[in-house]
Amino acid sequence: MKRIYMDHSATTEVDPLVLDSMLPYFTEKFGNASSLHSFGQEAIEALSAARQQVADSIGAKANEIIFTSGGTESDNLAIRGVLAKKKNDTSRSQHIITSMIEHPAVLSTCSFLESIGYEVTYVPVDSEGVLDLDKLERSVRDDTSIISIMHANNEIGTIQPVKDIARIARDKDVYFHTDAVQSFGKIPVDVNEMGVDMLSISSHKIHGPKGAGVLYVREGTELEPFIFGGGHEQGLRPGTENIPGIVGLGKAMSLAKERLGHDPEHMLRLRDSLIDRIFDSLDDVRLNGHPTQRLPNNVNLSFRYVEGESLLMLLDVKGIAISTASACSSISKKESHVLSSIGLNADYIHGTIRISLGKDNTIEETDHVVQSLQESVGKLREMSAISKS
Amino acid sequence: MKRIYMDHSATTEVDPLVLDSMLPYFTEKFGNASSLHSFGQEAIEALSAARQQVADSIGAKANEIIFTSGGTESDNLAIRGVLAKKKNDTSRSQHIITSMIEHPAVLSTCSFLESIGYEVTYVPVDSEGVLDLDKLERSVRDDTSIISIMHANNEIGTIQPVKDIARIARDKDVYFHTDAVQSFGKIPVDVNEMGVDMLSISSHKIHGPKGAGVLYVREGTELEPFIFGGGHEQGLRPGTENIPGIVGLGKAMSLAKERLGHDPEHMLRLRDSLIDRIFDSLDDVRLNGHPTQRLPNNVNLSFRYVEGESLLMLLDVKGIAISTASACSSISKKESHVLSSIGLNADYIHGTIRISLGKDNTIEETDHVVQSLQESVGKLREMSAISKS
Amino acid sequence: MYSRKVIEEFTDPKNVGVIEDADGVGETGSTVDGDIITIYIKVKDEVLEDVRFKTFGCVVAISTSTMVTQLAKGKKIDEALKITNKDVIDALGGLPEDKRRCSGFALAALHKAIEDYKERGTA
Amino acid sequence: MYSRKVIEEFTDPKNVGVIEDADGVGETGSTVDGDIITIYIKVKDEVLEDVRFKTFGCVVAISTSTMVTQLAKGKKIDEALKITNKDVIDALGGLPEDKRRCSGFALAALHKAIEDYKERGTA
Ligand SMILES: Cc1ncc(COP(=O)(O)O)c(C=O)c1O
Ligand SMILES: Cc1ncc(COP(=O)(O)O)c(C=O)c1O
Ligand code: FES
Ligand code: FES
Repeated sequence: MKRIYMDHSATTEVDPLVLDSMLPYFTEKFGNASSLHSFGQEAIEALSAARQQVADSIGAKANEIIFTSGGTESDNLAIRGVLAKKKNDTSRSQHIITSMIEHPAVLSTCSFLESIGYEVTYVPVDSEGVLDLDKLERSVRDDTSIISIMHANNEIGTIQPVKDIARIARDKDVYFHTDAVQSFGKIPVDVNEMGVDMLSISSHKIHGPKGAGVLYVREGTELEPFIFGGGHEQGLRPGTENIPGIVGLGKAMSLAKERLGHDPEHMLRLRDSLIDRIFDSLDDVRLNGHPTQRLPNNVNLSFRYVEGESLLMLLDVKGIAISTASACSSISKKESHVLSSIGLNADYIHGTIRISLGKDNTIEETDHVVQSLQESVGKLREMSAISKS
Repeated sequence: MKRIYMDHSATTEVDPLVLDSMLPYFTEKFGNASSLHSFGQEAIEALSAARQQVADSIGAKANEIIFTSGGTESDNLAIRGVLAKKKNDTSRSQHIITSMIEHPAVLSTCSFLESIGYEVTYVPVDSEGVLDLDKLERSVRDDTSIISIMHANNEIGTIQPVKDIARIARDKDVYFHTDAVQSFGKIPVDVNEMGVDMLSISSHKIHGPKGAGVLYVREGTELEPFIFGGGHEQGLRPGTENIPGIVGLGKAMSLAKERLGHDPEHMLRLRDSLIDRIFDSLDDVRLNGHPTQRLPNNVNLSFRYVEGESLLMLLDVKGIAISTASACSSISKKESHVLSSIGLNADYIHGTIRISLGKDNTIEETDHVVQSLQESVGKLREMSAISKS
Repeated sequence: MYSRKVIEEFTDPKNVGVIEDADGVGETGSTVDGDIITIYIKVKDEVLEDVRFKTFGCVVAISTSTMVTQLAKGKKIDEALKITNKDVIDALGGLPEDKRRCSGFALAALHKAIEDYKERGTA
Repeated sequence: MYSRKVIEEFTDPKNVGVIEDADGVGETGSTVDGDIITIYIKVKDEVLEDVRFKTFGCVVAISTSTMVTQLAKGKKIDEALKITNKDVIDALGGLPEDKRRCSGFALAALHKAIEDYKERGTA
């Protein structure tokens, strides 16, 4: 059975060009970038080249790029790094602003910070997942250190007005961090256009290898590390650099940037045709998130009278891979905080799936998905203890 | 020019068998281990198999293995994880014991902890780098939470009496963590034999890929995460698991364990012959570290009248890769804290190099190294502004 | 994660449906939690002649539902009441640890249906 | 990290050695820091007829030493004093940022040697 993968927001296959770029660094150019000899120099060169590729892909300078182990670590470093630095600056340190629909990497970091005495404001979103800018602006206090609002949501794909947020942050002289883990490669990500001080990216979401990530840190932004060790990455991220991973990440970002004129358009076409055809073929369906201000690869749907995991598994049996909520929490069937934040009815909330497209998905694959969805939803509704009648 | 790599304590080439084991997980079985569909299940299976391999290699149980991004993170998690958990248990939380010759991953973590109010005792070592057990025992206080002492030192190769340390820790009811980053694969590492509660390993030091590490956590040891996000790795290490890296790490550990009867013996023969011949061919040389209680692959030598970096570069020009001090700090020419801790004379301290052997080094390579060292040391001594005369 | 048997039962469930003139009906769960299981029984001479289910819920909810109906059908009521959660799980070739909680819902619904039947009898 | 030129000069340094009957000697550094540079000059008609060095130190210490001797040799003292640190670094094709500090030692030793020569003359 040919499998159809439509869970690209969870993770992506490594691009063969990316893998090729990595291979020499496992067995031939395997040096440690801290070593002075020729093996070390090869590693340093690879590191610098990747750093430049990353910088070029987001309009940054090479010295503004910090390599991490992934998106989670980047988010932790951004928020905790700023707070650690401001720790002794008592007038400006106690307060953090974020949204109610951030990824757990941000939300759990914020709960931790609350547990040690910081205060966090969770700004709400509207029913389409768009941040309430007024509330954001009004929540800024004299002791606010950082605003962390994601660029695009991982579950419902809603894109936030980051430029407006950046303007507010700049006006109030507060750092602005954005989690661009889901947006990079799907919509333009330029740190100066966006006006952000910090920005997180995760390699495995953009056809790069797992185990590598980026935190962009605008020059002049004051941070402290939150992992301690040797002085790697400008003192912000110790530990022997994952050279093959970083090389792959650099290549993946370059490729994504190059393809920005093509891939997202393709995904958008698939997305909209998928949505249209599903609505044509099934009743009691809802599209969650914003109709247009959404990632070109995100389709988040709720099917009434159906439970998401069951639907996922029926599709899986047919070789179709999709997700119920954010990949991180799908194993524990707790309600998605994103879906509750947009006020989705309990009726619909349990029957929610996310289809996230990739650049290599085809229209034929979407045909198969539409048909399978129709069959599977039908089957589950027949079995369901609740229904229209 | 065929290059000779003798800097295996800095990093190692990935074993071809390890790379082979990883390859399917980049492009075919690329799923996210949190996903419920078949791609996710493949990832979960790979993760479980690797966890079992790791556990088997150190005599642990699978549920005692936490995957991290490397040795530095493992060390941070062990020490800070225990302290975070004990935070509210005021009678037992303020004090940490470590040695003066730990890796920066432990020492910088300890300085950070000092900066936020914890107290740290740095137990000294003797002139051969062996920990003072009496001092260690006497430094345990009622409020000591954790003892962190490395298994073997990364610069001078001295092996610590971990069983004795474990006995003291158990008697005093204090957790014992050991950094086995340099020892695993060179000498037996069995968590029950050693009696440790936590143990760190780094993949790239044992012919595995960079970007993966292990923290062994004995069942019942209470820890909290220090990175926040999704609930991966029993809640101790969030972030999408680096499946290819973890698969490679599992394979590398299996292989190292299998070869334990062979590789270390081979390295030991090379080591001792190297030391003998260097002493035969050059005057004013010192071997640092313990003569016998040392890693089979470590040769740490000081050449009087010669500066280490210059010697390293002359050897590099001849295609020989060695290191001056710990790879982490060799770019900033600050004095090695390990060499000062063993009381090495300034006379010698600047002329110190580390040769760290690998399983694939040959006797012919050591011949070449001995000859090149003789030439290079001779040349630098001739040029030197200080000398015997 | 799920055993092959779970997936088999889940994708091809037996005894799905409503018994219009059921002798007993039992329901567990709630729409808020996202799981509702209804079990219908038809009894003749104290034997569960027919057992059917309707389930809105996860893979475990559905596969335990169909398994409970299969285990119960044809059994005497007394014997059916002896079916344990473990019997259901074993018949499914095991269930993931973190899904154990929901595995009891279907059996509970059967018990409720039998109770309902008994209550009707005494009414 | 190091330019090709640095490595060339370092591995094949010119003007290594002591001038036994030097007209001036200058020394910088200390064994504690791990770097000592000694420069010897031989002067004739205010021209640096010979310039030699002995260096205990890192790659930068050695390569700047040999470069300073080469730049100075044959120059009038006045001109030799005009050699800047930048001249030395440029002649070496650049030096790593974090090694800039040590790049001045050799030139400082030359200056000291010239001072020494001048002091001897006035003595
Ligand atoms: C928006 C967002 N932020 C952060 C992360 C975490 O990234 P990683 O899995 O690389 O740690 C994810 C992915 O799970 C994500 O979707
Ligand atoms: C003893 C010791 N501990 C910890 C580390 C850190 O490991 P990593 O580079 O994988 O973070 C190293 C290596 O640099 C080491 O030698
Ligand atoms: S029945 Fe609730 S999660 Fe399965
Ligand atoms: S002269 Fe001191 S480090 Fe180079």
